[in-house]
Amino acid sequence: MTRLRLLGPAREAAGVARADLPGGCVGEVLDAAVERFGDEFARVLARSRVWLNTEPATRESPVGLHDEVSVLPPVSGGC
Amino acid sequence: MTRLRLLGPAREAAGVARADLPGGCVGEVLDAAVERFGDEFARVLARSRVWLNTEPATRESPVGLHDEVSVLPPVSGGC
Amino acid sequence: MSDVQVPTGRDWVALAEEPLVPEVLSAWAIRPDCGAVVTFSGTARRSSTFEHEIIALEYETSTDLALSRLTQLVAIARSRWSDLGAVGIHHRVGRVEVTESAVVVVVSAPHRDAAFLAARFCIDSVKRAVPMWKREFWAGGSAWSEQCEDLVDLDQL
Amino acid sequence: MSDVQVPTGRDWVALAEEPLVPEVLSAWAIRPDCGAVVTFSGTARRSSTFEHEIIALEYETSTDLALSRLTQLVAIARSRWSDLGAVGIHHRVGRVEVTESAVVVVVSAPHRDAAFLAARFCIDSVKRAVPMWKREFWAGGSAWSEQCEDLVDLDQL
Repeated sequence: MTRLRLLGPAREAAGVARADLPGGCVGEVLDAAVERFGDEFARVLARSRVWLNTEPATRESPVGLHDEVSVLPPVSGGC
Repeated sequence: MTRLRLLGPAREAAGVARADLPGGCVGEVLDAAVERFGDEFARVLARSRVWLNTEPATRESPVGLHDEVSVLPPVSGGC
Repeated sequence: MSDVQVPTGRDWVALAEEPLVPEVLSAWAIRPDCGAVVTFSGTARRSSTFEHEIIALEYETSTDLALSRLTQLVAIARSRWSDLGAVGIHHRVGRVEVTESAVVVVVSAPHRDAAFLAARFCIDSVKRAVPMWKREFWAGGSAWSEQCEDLVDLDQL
Repeated sequence: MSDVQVPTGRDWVALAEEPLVPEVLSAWAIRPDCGAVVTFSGTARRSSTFEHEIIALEYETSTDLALSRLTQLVAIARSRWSDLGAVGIHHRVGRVEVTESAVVVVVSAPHRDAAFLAARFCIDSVKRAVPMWKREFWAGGSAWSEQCEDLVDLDQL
Protein backbone atom coordinates (compact mmCIF):
# COMPACT_ATOMS: atom_id res chain seq x y z
CA MET A 1 0.00 0.00 0.00
CA THR A 2 1.17 3.51 -0.78
CA ARG A 3 0.13 6.64 1.08
CA LEU A 4 -1.81 9.07 -1.13
CA ARG A 5 -2.16 12.69 0.02
CA LEU A 6 -5.01 14.81 -1.25
CA LEU A 7 -4.67 18.54 -0.99
CA GLY A 8 -7.02 21.51 -1.26
CA PRO A 9 -9.78 20.88 -3.80
CA ALA A 10 -8.54 17.29 -4.28
CA ARG A 11 -9.06 16.64 -0.59
CA GLU A 12 -12.51 18.15 -0.83
CA ALA A 13 -13.45 16.07 -3.90
CA ALA A 14 -12.20 12.85 -2.33
CA GLY A 15 -13.66 13.59 1.08
CA VAL A 16 -10.44 12.55 2.79
CA ALA A 17 -6.97 14.06 3.16
CA ARG A 18 -5.11 10.77 2.80
CA ALA A 19 -5.62 7.18 1.85
CA ASP A 20 -3.53 4.03 1.57
CA LEU A 21 -3.90 2.47 -1.84
CA PRO A 22 -2.35 -0.40 -3.77
CA GLY A 23 -0.11 0.01 -6.78
CA GLY A 24 3.46 -0.51 -7.90
CA CYS A 25 3.76 2.83 -9.65
CA VAL A 26 2.20 6.28 -9.36
CA GLY A 27 -0.29 5.60 -12.15
CA GLU A 28 -1.64 2.48 -10.47
CA VAL A 29 -2.09 4.33 -7.18
CA LEU A 30 -3.98 7.11 -8.97
CA ASP A 31 -6.18 4.62 -10.80
CA ALA A 32 -7.04 3.03 -7.47
CA ALA A 33 -7.90 6.48 -6.12
CA VAL A 34 -10.25 7.24 -9.01
CA GLU A 35 -11.94 3.92 -8.48
CA ARG A 36 -12.43 4.65 -4.79
CA PHE A 37 -13.33 8.37 -4.95
CA GLY A 38 -15.28 8.64 -8.18
CA ASP A 39 -15.86 11.10 -11.01
CA GLU A 40 -15.60 14.38 -9.16
CA PHE A 41 -12.19 13.39 -7.85
CA ALA A 42 -11.19 12.22 -11.34
CA ARG A 43 -12.06 15.66 -12.72
CA VAL A 44 -9.87 17.38 -10.12
CA LEU A 45 -7.09 14.87 -10.68
CA ALA A 46 -7.12 15.57 -14.41
CA ARG A 47 -6.17 19.18 -13.68
CA SER A 48 -3.67 18.36 -10.93
CA ARG A 49 0.07 17.87 -10.70
CA VAL A 50 1.25 14.71 -9.00
CA TRP A 51 4.34 14.52 -6.85
CA LEU A 52 6.19 11.52 -5.48
CA ASN A 53 7.39 12.67 -2.07
CA THR A 54 8.66 16.23 -2.66
CA GLU A 55 9.27 16.02 -6.42
CA PRO A 56 7.13 15.87 -9.56
CA ALA A 57 6.37 12.34 -10.70
CA THR A 58 5.11 10.58 -13.80
CA ARG A 59 2.59 7.76 -13.92
CA GLU A 60 5.48 5.38 -14.46
CA SER A 61 7.40 6.43 -11.34
CA PRO A 62 7.72 3.32 -9.13
CA VAL A 63 6.45 3.60 -5.57
CA GLY A 64 7.63 1.76 -2.47
CA LEU A 65 6.41 1.18 1.03
CA HIS A 66 7.50 4.53 2.49
CA ASP A 67 6.73 6.71 -0.51
CA GLU A 68 3.96 9.26 -0.54
CA VAL A 69 2.06 10.33 -3.63
CA SER A 70 0.47 13.79 -3.53
CA VAL A 71 -2.31 15.17 -5.71
CA LEU A 72 -1.78 18.93 -6.13
CA PRO A 73 -4.59 20.86 -7.84
CA PRO A 74 -3.95 24.27 -9.44
CA VAL A 75 -2.68 26.75 -6.85
CA SER A 76 -3.74 30.18 -5.77
CA GLY A 77 -0.88 30.95 -3.49
CA GLY A 78 -1.34 34.55 -2.74
CA CYS A 79 -3.11 37.82 -3.12
CA MET B 1 20.05 91.31 -1.99
CA THR B 2 19.08 87.72 -2.70
CA ARG B 3 19.62 84.82 -0.36
CA LEU B 4 22.01 82.20 -1.79
CA ARG B 5 22.06 78.72 -0.25
CA LEU B 6 25.12 76.56 -0.59
CA LEU B 7 24.70 72.85 -0.04
CA GLY B 8 27.03 69.93 0.56
CA PRO B 9 30.31 70.32 -1.30
CA ALA B 10 29.25 73.83 -2.42
CA ARG B 11 28.88 74.86 1.21
CA GLU B 12 32.27 73.38 1.93
CA ALA B 13 33.93 75.15 -0.99
CA ALA B 14 32.35 78.49 -0.08
CA GLY B 15 32.94 78.10 3.63
CA VAL B 16 29.41 79.26 4.41
CA ALA B 17 25.94 77.74 4.07
CA ARG B 18 24.25 80.95 2.96
CA ALA B 19 25.00 84.44 1.82
CA ASP B 20 23.05 87.51 0.75
CA LEU B 21 24.25 88.73 -2.62
CA PRO B 22 23.25 91.39 -5.11
CA GLY B 23 21.78 90.67 -8.53
CA GLY B 24 18.62 91.05 -10.54
CA CYS B 25 18.71 87.54 -11.97
CA VAL B 26 20.12 84.13 -10.98
CA GLY B 27 23.23 84.61 -13.15
CA GLU B 28 24.14 87.87 -11.50
CA VAL B 29 23.77 86.37 -8.04
CA LEU B 30 26.02 83.46 -9.03
CA ASP B 31 28.62 85.80 -10.51
CA ALA B 32 28.69 87.72 -7.24
CA ALA B 33 29.14 84.42 -5.40
CA VAL B 34 32.11 83.41 -7.55
CA GLU B 35 33.67 86.79 -6.95
CA ARG B 36 33.25 86.40 -3.22
CA PHE B 37 34.11 82.71 -2.78
CA GLY B 38 36.80 82.17 -5.43
CA ASP B 39 38.02 79.46 -7.79
CA GLU B 40 37.29 76.36 -5.73
CA PHE B 41 33.67 77.43 -5.39
CA ALA B 42 33.56 78.23 -9.10
CA ARG B 43 34.69 74.69 -9.88
CA VAL B 44 31.94 73.20 -7.73
CA LEU B 45 29.39 75.61 -9.18
CA ALA B 46 30.31 74.54 -12.71
CA ARG B 47 29.17 71.00 -11.88
CA SER B 48 26.10 72.04 -9.90
CA ARG B 49 22.43 72.51 -10.62
CA VAL B 50 20.88 75.80 -9.59
CA TRP B 51 17.37 76.16 -8.25
CA LEU B 52 15.29 79.25 -7.66
CA ASN B 53 13.30 78.42 -4.56
CA THR B 54 12.17 74.81 -5.08
CA GLU B 55 12.49 74.63 -8.87
CA PRO B 56 15.32 74.50 -11.42
CA ALA B 57 16.35 77.92 -12.68
CA THR B 58 18.32 79.40 -15.55
CA ARG B 59 20.83 82.23 -15.33
CA GLU B 60 18.16 84.49 -16.76
CA SER B 61 15.54 83.74 -14.12
CA PRO B 62 14.73 87.03 -12.37
CA VAL B 63 15.10 87.10 -8.59
CA GLY B 64 13.22 89.21 -6.08
CA LEU B 65 13.56 90.12 -2.45
CA HIS B 66 12.13 86.93 -0.96
CA ASP B 67 13.60 84.50 -3.46
CA GLU B 68 16.27 81.99 -2.58
CA VAL B 69 18.85 80.67 -5.03
CA SER B 70 20.34 77.26 -4.20
CA VAL B 71 23.56 75.71 -5.51
CA LEU B 72 23.12 71.93 -5.67
CA PRO B 73 26.23 69.88 -6.46
CA PRO B 74 25.97 66.31 -7.82
CA VAL B 75 24.11 64.09 -5.39
CA SER B 76 24.84 60.79 -3.75
CA GLY B 77 21.49 60.22 -2.18
CA GLY B 78 21.68 56.70 -0.99
CA CYS B 79 23.42 53.45 -0.49
CA MET C 1 5.46 33.15 14.89
CA SER C 2 5.82 31.69 18.34
CA ASP C 3 6.41 28.26 16.88
CA VAL C 4 9.44 29.19 14.80
CA GLN C 5 13.04 29.73 15.78
CA VAL C 6 15.06 32.61 14.39
CA PRO C 7 17.80 30.94 12.36
CA THR C 8 21.45 31.77 12.71
CA GLY C 9 22.12 31.38 8.99
CA ARG C 10 21.18 33.48 6.00
CA ASP C 11 18.03 31.60 4.95
CA TRP C 12 14.74 31.50 6.78
CA VAL C 13 11.70 29.72 5.42
CA ALA C 14 8.70 29.00 7.60
CA LEU C 15 5.02 28.24 7.65
CA ALA C 16 3.16 29.87 10.49
CA GLU C 17 -0.27 29.32 12.00
CA GLU C 18 0.08 32.53 13.99
CA PRO C 19 0.00 36.03 12.48
CA LEU C 20 3.12 36.89 10.51
CA VAL C 21 5.12 39.86 11.74
CA PRO C 22 6.89 41.29 8.68
CA GLU C 23 9.15 43.50 10.80
CA VAL C 24 10.69 40.46 12.49
CA LEU C 25 11.80 39.19 9.12
CA SER C 26 12.90 42.64 7.92
CA ALA C 27 15.01 43.28 11.01
CA TRP C 28 16.55 39.83 10.77
CA ALA C 29 17.65 40.53 7.18
CA ILE C 30 19.77 43.60 8.00
CA ARG C 31 23.44 42.89 7.35
CA PRO C 32 26.45 45.21 7.74
CA ASP C 33 27.59 44.38 4.21
CA CYS C 34 24.16 44.93 2.64
CA GLY C 35 22.82 48.37 1.73
CA ALA C 36 19.38 47.25 0.63
CA VAL C 37 16.55 45.38 2.33
CA VAL C 38 13.39 44.74 0.30
CA THR C 39 10.36 43.39 2.12
CA PHE C 40 7.19 42.21 0.43
CA SER C 41 4.10 41.60 2.50
CA GLY C 42 1.13 40.03 0.78
CA THR C 43 -1.89 41.01 2.80
CA ALA C 44 -5.40 39.62 2.67
CA ARG C 45 -7.41 42.33 1.00
CA ARG C 46 -11.06 43.17 0.93
CA SER C 47 -12.08 42.43 -2.60
CA SER C 48 -15.50 42.68 -4.15
CA THR C 49 -14.69 41.98 -7.78
CA PHE C 50 -16.74 38.79 -7.76
CA GLU C 51 -20.14 38.12 -6.29
CA HIS C 52 -19.08 38.51 -2.70
CA GLU C 53 -17.09 40.77 -0.47
CA ILE C 54 -14.13 38.78 0.79
CA ILE C 55 -13.73 39.05 4.56
CA ALA C 56 -11.02 36.47 5.16
CA LEU C 57 -8.83 33.89 3.49
CA GLU C 58 -7.77 30.43 4.54
CA TYR C 59 -4.58 28.79 3.35
CA GLU C 60 -4.09 25.05 3.24
CA THR C 61 -0.94 23.18 2.42
CA SER C 62 1.19 20.20 3.25
CA THR C 63 3.93 21.46 5.55
CA ASP C 64 6.72 19.24 4.32
CA LEU C 65 5.93 19.75 0.64
CA ALA C 66 5.63 23.52 1.01
CA LEU C 67 8.78 23.89 3.11
CA SER C 68 10.69 21.75 0.65
CA ARG C 69 9.66 24.03 -2.19
CA LEU C 70 10.35 27.24 -0.25
CA THR C 71 13.84 25.99 0.52
CA GLN C 72 14.39 25.21 -3.15
CA LEU C 73 13.16 28.66 -4.19
CA VAL C 74 15.66 30.36 -1.90
CA ALA C 75 18.44 28.23 -3.38
CA ILE C 76 17.41 29.23 -6.90
CA ALA C 77 17.34 32.91 -5.92
CA ARG C 78 20.85 32.59 -4.51
CA SER C 79 22.07 30.91 -7.67
CA ARG C 80 20.68 33.76 -9.80
CA TRP C 81 21.82 36.66 -7.58
CA SER C 82 25.06 35.51 -6.10
CA ASP C 83 25.61 38.34 -3.63
CA LEU C 84 22.36 38.15 -1.69
CA GLY C 85 22.64 38.58 2.06
CA ALA C 86 19.60 37.22 3.87
CA VAL C 87 16.65 35.60 2.13
CA GLY C 88 13.48 34.84 4.06
CA ILE C 89 10.06 33.57 3.02
CA HIS C 90 7.29 33.02 5.54
CA HIS C 91 3.81 31.88 4.60
CA ARG C 92 0.79 31.85 6.81
CA VAL C 93 -1.47 28.81 6.97
CA GLY C 94 -5.02 28.74 8.26
CA ARG C 95 -7.39 31.66 8.42
CA VAL C 96 -6.05 35.12 7.56
CA GLU C 97 -8.16 38.20 8.22
CA VAL C 98 -8.20 41.25 5.93
CA THR C 99 -5.04 43.40 6.43
CA GLU C 100 -3.11 40.45 7.92
CA SER C 101 -0.05 39.19 6.07
CA ALA C 102 -0.50 35.93 4.21
CA VAL C 103 3.08 35.83 3.00
CA VAL C 104 6.23 37.82 3.67
CA VAL C 105 9.40 37.83 1.58
CA VAL C 106 12.54 39.66 2.59
CA VAL C 107 15.83 39.92 0.74
CA SER C 108 18.92 41.90 1.63
CA ALA C 109 21.79 42.56 -0.75
CA PRO C 110 24.70 44.95 -1.10
CA HIS C 111 22.77 46.94 -3.72
CA ARG C 112 19.10 47.48 -4.36
CA ASP C 113 18.91 46.02 -7.83
CA ALA C 114 19.52 42.45 -6.69
CA ALA C 115 17.36 42.92 -3.60
CA PHE C 116 14.36 44.08 -5.64
CA LEU C 117 14.77 41.46 -8.36
CA ALA C 118 15.29 38.56 -5.98
CA ALA C 119 12.36 39.60 -3.77
CA ARG C 120 10.15 39.78 -6.82
CA PHE C 121 11.38 36.42 -8.04
CA CYS C 122 10.67 34.87 -4.65
CA ILE C 123 7.10 36.08 -4.32
CA ASP C 124 6.26 35.30 -7.95
CA SER C 125 7.70 31.82 -7.48
CA VAL C 126 5.87 31.25 -4.21
CA LYS C 127 2.63 31.86 -6.02
CA ARG C 128 3.48 29.65 -8.97
CA ALA C 129 5.49 26.79 -7.53
CA VAL C 130 4.56 26.24 -3.88
CA PRO C 131 1.67 23.88 -3.10
CA MET C 132 -0.75 26.23 -1.33
CA TRP C 133 -4.51 26.49 -1.66
CA LYS C 134 -6.53 29.54 -0.84
CA ARG C 135 -10.13 29.54 0.29
CA GLU C 136 -12.05 32.78 0.19
CA PHE C 137 -14.60 33.58 2.88
CA TRP C 138 -17.51 35.96 2.67
CA ALA C 139 -20.46 36.52 4.97
CA GLY C 140 -22.27 33.20 4.90
CA GLY C 141 -20.06 31.19 2.59
CA SER C 142 -16.68 30.23 1.20
CA ALA C 143 -15.07 28.71 -1.86
CA TRP C 144 -11.68 27.86 -3.26
CA SER C 145 -10.15 30.79 -5.07
CA GLU C 146 -11.00 30.71 -8.75
CA GLN C 147 -7.77 32.40 -9.77
CA CYS C 148 -5.82 29.17 -10.07
CA GLU C 149 -2.95 28.03 -12.20
CA ASP C 150 -1.20 24.72 -12.54
CA LEU C 151 1.64 24.31 -10.11
CA VAL C 152 4.84 24.79 -12.09
CA ASP C 153 8.04 22.83 -11.77
CA LEU C 154 11.22 24.51 -10.63
CA ASP C 155 12.78 24.38 -14.09
CA GLN C 156 9.96 26.58 -15.37
CA LEU C 157 10.78 29.45 -13.01
CA MET D 1 10.89 59.72 14.28
CA SER D 2 9.75 61.51 17.37
CA ASP D 3 9.57 64.78 15.46
CA VAL D 4 7.12 63.58 12.82
CA GLN D 5 3.38 63.12 12.96
CA VAL D 6 1.73 60.09 11.43
CA PRO D 7 -0.42 61.51 8.65
CA THR D 8 -4.06 60.67 8.20
CA GLY D 9 -3.80 60.70 4.40
CA ARG D 10 -2.19 58.34 1.93
CA ASP D 11 1.14 60.16 1.49
CA TRP D 12 3.89 60.46 4.04
CA VAL D 13 7.20 62.14 3.29
CA ALA D 14 9.59 63.10 6.04
CA LEU D 15 13.15 63.90 6.92
CA ALA D 16 14.27 62.58 10.26
CA GLU D 17 17.23 63.31 12.48
CA GLU D 18 16.41 60.30 14.62
CA PRO D 19 16.80 56.67 13.53
CA LEU D 20 14.23 55.58 10.96
CA VAL D 21 11.96 52.73 11.93
CA PRO D 22 10.95 50.99 8.70
CA GLU D 23 8.24 48.98 10.42
CA VAL D 24 6.36 52.13 11.39
CA LEU D 25 6.10 53.07 7.76
CA SER D 26 5.28 49.50 6.67
CA ALA D 27 2.50 49.15 9.20
CA TRP D 28 1.09 52.55 8.27
CA ALA D 29 0.87 51.48 4.61
CA ILE D 30 -1.42 48.49 5.18
CA ARG D 31 -4.81 49.10 3.60
CA PRO D 32 -7.86 46.79 3.48
CA ASP D 33 -8.11 47.27 -0.28
CA CYS D 34 -4.41 46.60 -0.92
CA GLY D 35 -2.94 43.11 -1.17
CA ALA D 36 0.70 44.15 -1.50
CA VAL D 37 3.05 46.21 0.65
CA VAL D 38 6.60 46.68 -0.62
CA THR D 39 9.14 48.24 1.73
CA PHE D 40 12.63 49.28 0.74
CA SER D 41 15.13 50.13 3.43
CA GLY D 42 18.46 51.56 2.33
CA THR D 43 20.89 50.82 5.13
CA ALA D 44 24.34 52.22 5.69
CA ARG D 45 26.66 49.40 4.82
CA ARG D 46 30.20 48.60 5.70
CA SER D 47 32.03 49.00 2.46
CA SER D 48 35.73 48.62 1.79
CA THR D 49 35.80 48.94 -1.95
CA PHE D 50 37.81 52.15 -1.75
CA GLU D 51 40.76 53.03 0.40
CA HIS D 52 38.88 52.99 3.65
CA GLU D 53 36.40 50.94 5.55
CA ILE D 54 33.26 53.01 5.89
CA ILE D 55 31.98 53.09 9.46
CA ALA D 56 29.22 55.68 9.14
CA LEU D 57 27.51 58.06 6.74
CA GLU D 58 26.29 61.59 7.20
CA TYR D 59 23.50 63.08 5.13
CA GLU D 60 23.08 66.78 4.54
CA THR D 61 20.22 68.52 2.80
CA SER D 62 17.99 71.53 2.81
CA THR D 63 14.78 70.47 4.49
CA ASP D 64 12.38 72.51 2.42
CA LEU D 65 14.01 71.66 -0.91
CA ALA D 66 14.19 67.95 -0.10
CA LEU D 67 10.63 67.75 1.21
CA SER D 68 9.38 69.60 -1.84
CA ARG D 69 11.04 67.08 -4.12
CA LEU D 70 9.89 64.09 -2.11
CA THR D 71 6.32 65.36 -2.31
CA GLN D 72 6.68 65.78 -6.07
CA LEU D 73 8.08 62.25 -6.45
CA VAL D 74 5.09 60.77 -4.67
CA ALA D 75 2.78 62.70 -6.98
CA ILE D 76 4.61 61.38 -10.04
CA ALA D 77 4.40 57.82 -8.72
CA ARG D 78 0.66 58.22 -8.23
CA SER D 79 0.26 59.57 -11.73
CA ARG D 80 2.08 56.56 -13.19
CA TRP D 81 0.43 53.88 -11.04
CA SER D 82 -3.07 55.12 -10.49
CA ASP D 83 -4.24 52.55 -7.97
CA LEU D 84 -1.55 52.96 -5.32
CA GLY D 85 -2.71 52.87 -1.72
CA ALA D 86 -0.19 54.44 0.64
CA VAL D 87 3.12 55.92 -0.51
CA GLY D 88 5.73 56.90 2.04
CA ILE D 89 9.32 58.10 1.74
CA HIS D 90 11.41 58.92 4.79
CA HIS D 91 15.03 60.02 4.61
CA ARG D 92 17.42 60.29 7.47
CA VAL D 93 19.62 63.36 7.86
CA GLY D 94 22.75 63.60 9.96
CA ARG D 95 24.97 60.73 10.96
CA VAL D 96 23.84 57.19 10.13
CA GLU D 97 25.71 54.21 11.56
CA VAL D 98 26.26 50.96 9.66
CA THR D 99 23.05 48.83 9.61
CA GLU D 100 20.85 51.86 10.29
CA SER D 101 18.33 52.93 7.67
CA ALA D 102 19.26 56.00 5.65
CA VAL D 103 16.07 55.93 3.61
CA VAL D 104 12.83 53.98 3.70
CA VAL D 105 10.25 53.73 0.91
CA VAL D 106 6.94 51.97 1.31
CA VAL D 107 4.19 51.49 -1.25
CA SER D 108 0.95 49.58 -0.93
CA ALA D 109 -1.27 48.66 -3.85
CA PRO D 110 -4.05 46.22 -4.67
CA HIS D 111 -1.56 44.01 -6.54
CA ARG D 112 2.16 43.47 -6.23
CA ASP D 113 3.19 44.57 -9.69
CA ALA D 114 2.38 48.22 -9.07
CA ALA D 115 3.71 48.09 -5.52
CA PHE D 116 7.11 46.77 -6.65
CA LEU D 117 7.39 49.12 -9.63
CA ALA D 118 6.35 52.22 -7.73
CA ALA D 119 8.65 51.44 -4.80
CA ARG D 120 11.54 50.97 -7.19
CA PHE D 121 10.67 54.20 -8.99
CA CYS D 122 10.55 56.07 -5.70
CA ILE D 123 13.93 54.95 -4.40
CA ASP D 124 15.61 55.39 -7.78
CA SER D 125 14.13 58.87 -8.01
CA VAL D 126 15.14 59.78 -4.47
CA LYS D 127 18.72 59.04 -5.38
CA ARG D 128 18.60 60.94 -8.65
CA ALA D 129 16.33 63.90 -8.01
CA VAL D 130 16.37 64.80 -4.32
CA PRO D 131 19.01 67.25 -3.08
CA MET D 132 20.91 65.12 -0.58
CA TRP D 133 24.63 64.87 0.04
CA LYS D 134 26.36 61.94 1.61
CA ARG D 135 29.59 62.11 3.54
CA GLU D 136 31.45 58.88 4.23
CA PHE D 137 33.28 58.38 7.50
CA TRP D 138 36.13 56.01 8.22
CA ALA D 139 38.43 55.74 11.22
CA GLY D 140 40.23 59.06 11.27
CA GLY D 141 38.66 60.79 8.32
CA SER D 142 35.72 61.58 6.08
CA ALA D 143 34.91 62.78 2.59
CA TRP D 144 31.96 63.44 0.33
CA SER D 145 30.88 60.32 -1.49
CA GLU D 146 32.57 60.08 -4.86
CA GLN D 147 29.67 58.24 -6.44
CA CYS D 148 27.89 61.39 -7.49
CA GLU D 149 25.62 62.31 -10.36
CA ASP D 150 24.05 65.54 -11.44
CA LEU D 151 20.72 66.15 -9.81
CA VAL D 152 18.08 65.43 -12.45
CA ASP D 153 14.92 67.38 -13.12
CA LEU D 154 11.53 65.78 -12.63
CA ASP D 155 10.85 65.56 -16.34
CA GLN D 156 13.88 63.29 -16.69
CA LEU D 157 12.52 60.65 -14.30
